[in-house]
Amino acid sequence: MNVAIRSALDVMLGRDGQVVVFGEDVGYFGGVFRCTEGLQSKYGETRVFDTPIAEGGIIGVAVGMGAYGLRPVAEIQFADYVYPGLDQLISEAARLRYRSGADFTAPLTVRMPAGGGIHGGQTHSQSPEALFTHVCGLKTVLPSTPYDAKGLLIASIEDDDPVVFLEPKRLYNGPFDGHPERPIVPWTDHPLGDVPEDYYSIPLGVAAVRRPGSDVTVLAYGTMVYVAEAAAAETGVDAEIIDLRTLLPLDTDTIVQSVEKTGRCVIVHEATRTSGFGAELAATVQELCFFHLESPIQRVTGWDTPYPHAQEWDYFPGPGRVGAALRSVMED
Amino acid sequence: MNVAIRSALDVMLGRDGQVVVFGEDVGYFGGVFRCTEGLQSKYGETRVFDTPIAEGGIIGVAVGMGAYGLRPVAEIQFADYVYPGLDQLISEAARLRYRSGADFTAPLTVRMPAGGGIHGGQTHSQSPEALFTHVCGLKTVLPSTPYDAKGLLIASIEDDDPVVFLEPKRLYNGPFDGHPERPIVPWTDHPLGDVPEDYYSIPLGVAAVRRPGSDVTVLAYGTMVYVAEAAAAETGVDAEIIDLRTLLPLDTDTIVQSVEKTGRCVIVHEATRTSGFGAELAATVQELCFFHLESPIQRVTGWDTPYPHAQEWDYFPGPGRVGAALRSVMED
Amino acid sequence: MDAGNDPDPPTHHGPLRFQVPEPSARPGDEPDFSYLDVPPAGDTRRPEVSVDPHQIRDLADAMIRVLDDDGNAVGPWAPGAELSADAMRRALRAMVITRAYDDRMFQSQRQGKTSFYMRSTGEEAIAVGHALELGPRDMFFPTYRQQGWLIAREWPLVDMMCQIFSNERDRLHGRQMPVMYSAKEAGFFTISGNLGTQFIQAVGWAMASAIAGDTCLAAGVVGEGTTAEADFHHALTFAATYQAPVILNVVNNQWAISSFQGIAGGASSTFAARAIGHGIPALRIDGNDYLAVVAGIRWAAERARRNHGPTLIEWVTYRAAAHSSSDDPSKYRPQDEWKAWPLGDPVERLATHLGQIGEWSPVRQNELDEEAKAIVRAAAKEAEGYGTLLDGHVADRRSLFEDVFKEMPAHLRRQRDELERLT
Amino acid sequence: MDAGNDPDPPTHHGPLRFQVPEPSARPGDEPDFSYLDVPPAGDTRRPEVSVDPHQIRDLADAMIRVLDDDGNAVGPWAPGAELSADAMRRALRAMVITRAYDDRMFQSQRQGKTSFYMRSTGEEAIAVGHALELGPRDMFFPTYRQQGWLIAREWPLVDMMCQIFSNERDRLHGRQMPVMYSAKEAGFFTISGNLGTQFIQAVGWAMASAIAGDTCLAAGVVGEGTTAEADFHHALTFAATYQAPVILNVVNNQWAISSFQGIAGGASSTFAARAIGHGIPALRIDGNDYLAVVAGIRWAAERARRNHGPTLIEWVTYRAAAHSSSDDPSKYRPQDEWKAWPLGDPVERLATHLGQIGEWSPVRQNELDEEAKAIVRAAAKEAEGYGTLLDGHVADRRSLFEDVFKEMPAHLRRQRDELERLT
Ligand SMILES: Cc1ncc(C[n+]2csc(CCOP(=O)(O)OP(=O)(O)O)c2C)c(N)n1
Ligand SMILES: Cc1ncc(C[n+]2csc(CCOP(=O)(O)OP(=O)(O)O)c2C)c(N)n1
Ligand SMILES: [Mg+2]
Ligand SMILES: [Mg+2]
Repeated sequence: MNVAIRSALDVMLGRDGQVVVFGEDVGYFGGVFRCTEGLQSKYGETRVFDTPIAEGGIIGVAVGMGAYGLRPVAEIQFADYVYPGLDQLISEAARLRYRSGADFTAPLTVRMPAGGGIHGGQTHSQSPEALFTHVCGLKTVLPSTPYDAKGLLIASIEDDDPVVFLEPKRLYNGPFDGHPERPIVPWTDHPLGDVPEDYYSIPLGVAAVRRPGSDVTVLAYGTMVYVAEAAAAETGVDAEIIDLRTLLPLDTDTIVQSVEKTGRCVIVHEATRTSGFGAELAATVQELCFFHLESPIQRVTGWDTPYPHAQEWDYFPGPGRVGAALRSVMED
Repeated sequence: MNVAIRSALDVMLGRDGQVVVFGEDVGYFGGVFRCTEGLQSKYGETRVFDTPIAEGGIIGVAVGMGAYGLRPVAEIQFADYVYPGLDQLISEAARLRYRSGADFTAPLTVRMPAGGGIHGGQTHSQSPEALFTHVCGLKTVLPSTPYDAKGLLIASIEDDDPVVFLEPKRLYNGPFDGHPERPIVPWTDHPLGDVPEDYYSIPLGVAAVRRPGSDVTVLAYGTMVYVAEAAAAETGVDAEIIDLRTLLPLDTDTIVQSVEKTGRCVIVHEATRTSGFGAELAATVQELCFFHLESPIQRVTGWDTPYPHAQEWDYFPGPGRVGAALRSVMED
Repeated sequence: MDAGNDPDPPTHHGPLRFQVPEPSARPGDEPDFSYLDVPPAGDTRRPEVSVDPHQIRDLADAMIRVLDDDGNAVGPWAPGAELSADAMRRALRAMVITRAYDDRMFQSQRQGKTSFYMRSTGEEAIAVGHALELGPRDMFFPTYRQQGWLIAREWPLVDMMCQIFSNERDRLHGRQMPVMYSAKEAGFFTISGNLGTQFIQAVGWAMASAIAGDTCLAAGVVGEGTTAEADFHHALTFAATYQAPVILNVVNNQWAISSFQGIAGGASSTFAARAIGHGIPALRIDGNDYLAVVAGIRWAAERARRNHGPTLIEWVTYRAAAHSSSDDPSKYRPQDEWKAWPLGDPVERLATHLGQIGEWSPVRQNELDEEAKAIVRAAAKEAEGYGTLLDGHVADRRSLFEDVFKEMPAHLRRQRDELERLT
Repeated sequence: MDAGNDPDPPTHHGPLRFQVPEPSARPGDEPDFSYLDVPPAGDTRRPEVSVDPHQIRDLADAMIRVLDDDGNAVGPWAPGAELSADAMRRALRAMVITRAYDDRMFQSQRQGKTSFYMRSTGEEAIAVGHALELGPRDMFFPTYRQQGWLIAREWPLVDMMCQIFSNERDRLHGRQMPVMYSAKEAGFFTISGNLGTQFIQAVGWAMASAIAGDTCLAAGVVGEGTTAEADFHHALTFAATYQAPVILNVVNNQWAISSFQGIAGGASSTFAARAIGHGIPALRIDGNDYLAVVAGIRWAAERARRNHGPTLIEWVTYRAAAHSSSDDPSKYRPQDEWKAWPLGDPVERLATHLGQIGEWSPVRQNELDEEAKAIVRAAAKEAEGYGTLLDGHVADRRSLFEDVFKEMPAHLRRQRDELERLT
């Protein structure tokens, strides 16, 4: 998926002279996950450059650049390190248009690798997406395939509002069969790894049905889409798997249509459970589909603990846990 | 309520030599809401002092002090200004015990006024409680009466883990009949304003039933408890109103017991709706009480916009909106 | 475990002591500004704008002053003929109107016509100087105490007041608190309620201008209390690394609500000195001396435009009024401290200078004062005609949902409709 | 709107230029350290510990060095008899074991026995010096590159390795990444993966010590890259305001992953100079010169204990190894840059000095090297016996739910039980 990300940045740097790309180690070196490799030598260090290690500063200058008229694409090295930059995101980027009566806007994209699966321990594995979705004025995107990653990143950069773009780092270097403990294989030759070189975009706010089914609706995003696929295959439950792709704005139409059909719903995410985005999903689904629901909506999520290092697979919600939920929701 | 807060601080400064109180303008001046008035002259500036304007620094030194063995009580002048301090709360205070195998702990209390109702506009009105509840390792408390405020604050200071203590600023200077547009009257002579001078504590994690009822369960906290009371009185719906008091850990027993009885649930908070704490409450209630529910759980919340200045009462979820929800949930 | 380290730290040092800085005077005390070293006007050298910052570290502890006690412009920083009498009168007029505006709006707050107000009394020269010295395409990233910029740029007073009154003509639709203006056309960035955030944004804007090969610079402002915030540090770091064309202003008005400047670290060094640590040139300037204000801005702007990078300026001034309409300074500082302030009043000092060079008189000053009041009175009358908080003629509540995003997403449309349905 | 301001900024200045600092050499280039001014050993004056920080601003640009090229201790900072040959041999031994430990653990990572490792090669003197010079009740707030402290304090190597291998004896139950130690009994604060957070915590700890009237001080460490983070600024601000008894260390090892120190602002000023802006004394010290390390720490510790407040020290050193086991420095810097590093290797330089004073010999050094390897080998063998990531003998998964809070709340008990029920 990092190749797709790089291609999106490449395309946008080429198409739009206002696009600038920066962050810690993204310039000469090309990023710790190689998402910006080769871009500085292609576009020069006026367009692609290293920054000091200060996430608040990175997002702060991005807001200023956006106000000037550029389209900044900032990288936060790991989503776990976004917190020093939250004030600029929450208090500034998200509110600039509103508080200035559209005098000033913040058309920035803040990219960050999220999620576990690389033995990164508690500070290289977090999934803070729920925090962003609580902030009005931010859009939140989290792709699950290289094709989507490129198309959604291009749409995010073109969007005139601030977008938080989370990249499931477990998918950077290879596809994922839902079993995190299995070794990583490269994207090469994998059908989903095939990404067109040219410009294309995927609209924000539209979910994708990854697997049609009639028993139960599974709402997932990022790595969890693959876990859900594995769980459906392994349990034989005919799950309809919806990859949300954009968390905010949320594609409630697709969700409601599916739940009205299946009458059951399982929500899966890696983030801690309490007040995770699954809470919003569950609340919304029961609001909109209450009279179609045949059993309680279940959430399968990371535990309410920091992400451990050694027991990573006990934390990561794998096909076992999701499968158990599918079965249980069918029994209820 | 500010008098009750002050009394709690006074009691704890007197009882425990390890307690220190600090923040912007809290020393000589006694805090912009007067919560620390007179404490510096009573306990000296080694125990009660002003800090530089740096919320990250304030929480950062509190973590260090806690690790040393003090019991710091830090004030953030408005909850809207906590974001620069989030990294120290989320990445540090909340994880210190865990990541060090209990070698080091962070027994700090971070107090902050929250909520609207004082014409403070978007930067003096926010209710960010949901963010804290998503962070494992933090406790989140939000009282609704002076008596509770004192007892819960004492319990928070005595707690050996970090506690975020949100104070509904609309209640600082007077009781509230649920109608925010009515003028503020002082707590004097109001029965709830009567707070014992001495030490007492109220355990964290225990909700209070403010009004028993049989039609519908209302989950609320802070100012919204009064709004719910007004709505119940004005609509005649026999609502059981639960004041959560502590959001994390959450008193699910009290909630489940009530919803199993009423079969209906309305959740009320001032914070923006999407991914607000109401989402977690709705998700939990439908998980635990699904087969008792007769209608969808409804959320009445702040809109998903910044808190406006002039149209404050169009934003604040007042008795009108809550009453409408009570009626509608009874009709479903 | 300690493997034979020295035992406990030698106790002959005795216990440590917790030290909290204290202001020189509290309510009831005589005002005492002896902590402030005020050099004679004209005493501080003026380096070339291309100077190596390491060569002018001493300027961080000096104070650039041009106007002497008699109102003469002296020394190397005196702008000379480059600042015409007309330009000075224009500045004076802007300052006087700003003061009249502040007084009137403060009164309006007391009358309940608005919820909140913040005056800039005593600090007008700094904002006015920036407004008149920077170019029309430069961008100013202000705090809530730079209304002087808008007035100097002749932004309509009625517009400003409609925001103060949150009425139907409020350009920001009642969303913002009073005083939190936004005026892109006037080069005035939207004010944030969160302290300091604009400082690093100013640097980002300036970086963008350099990236675009443009010629515009940015100027950011923070109060001395706000220098403790992270974004102050971010601004200095990024400005130094990329040599951004930005002027970083610290308005040291001695107070941050109830905290004196020592709480922000002003007791152990000047705020100008913060720049030294980043290799940024630091100027420390008498902020109540309009000619010094102009000279400092010109120096820093010229340096930035010539690609020599950022400058940090500490403006030494005094917050004469309360912090805001919610504040009562008599609770924490001597009532009459402002009268003892050694750098005087910027309005009086500029008027005296103009008088000294034969371009002004007490009579004209009196006329100007009256005219300013009349202008403000007329504007207020018009603005109040569009409504105030008192009569509830506030902006349409539907606007609540606009501008959250460029296009309103479905969930906001639903929420807007829900609000519509409520009576 | 602009009310007659000067028109567009004078275009004779030409367009602005965006400036990004560049390192002196990239892969393929000759290493080039000409940017580093290395004064002769003994050249820098040693002020009294009670000195007014304003009087020693020049030290921020100097470099305190004690050992000359021949290994003689010269100049005013030479510790003299206060640093015995035994003490130096103990330091040397700790450094040599640290290096052997790093090499072995790095190999273990390559063998898949652990997921991750970070070496401190070339910087050992700084952590070891702190461990041996500070008191047993002082608290050290380290980064991930100060394992030398634990080794100097004789914290059990097997314990450290059990954490590296995340096995059942890991004191942190597999929760933390390898290298993120916590050892309260050894005065070693729990390492954070988030850069810089410990710096302001060190200040808070020191403030607490002063509040309590205790005698202990704190020492915090950040890398030069991390000085850009907010908590660096917070630390300086709070330390200056309350004159906290803290040593603020910046380890300038020239690199932050792939970014050279200029990206953190090191091209326009030294990192020591950051202190000047806060009125904190700044020392800049040759971090590969053990005697200078000791001298600097003693000076700062003495100053703090005497209630004269904080000191910031920039340690000039070089990160000889890769940033971490995930990093490949040949992608961004000359392969052999370490060999050209003008301040040499701290181990060799201390050994040479000891030799020079007749307290050491190449033979003894050889023996020490072998002994260190043997000690590390034996410890590794024992630790591996308790399991490694390879064999999956990791800490009990139930421990996942412990220590989130002091007492496990109901929702965590439920989640623990759910995990239990999964096979
Ligand atoms: C992040 C943040 N923290 C706290 C506040 C509350 N606050 C508003 S103004 C102020 C004092 C600012 O002092 P200073 O920077 O000196 O500016 P001045 O008011 O003197 O112009 C404080 C603490 C805020 N608005 N934002
Ligand atoms: C807040 C935060 N941002 C980014 C990172 C990723 N990161 C880890 S180490 C590092 C470089 C640090 O460089 P420096 O401070 O010079 O220390 P050194 O590694 O050289 O010892 C970075 C960017 C992090 N751990 N935390
Ligand atoms: Mg101030
Ligand atoms: Mg480094």
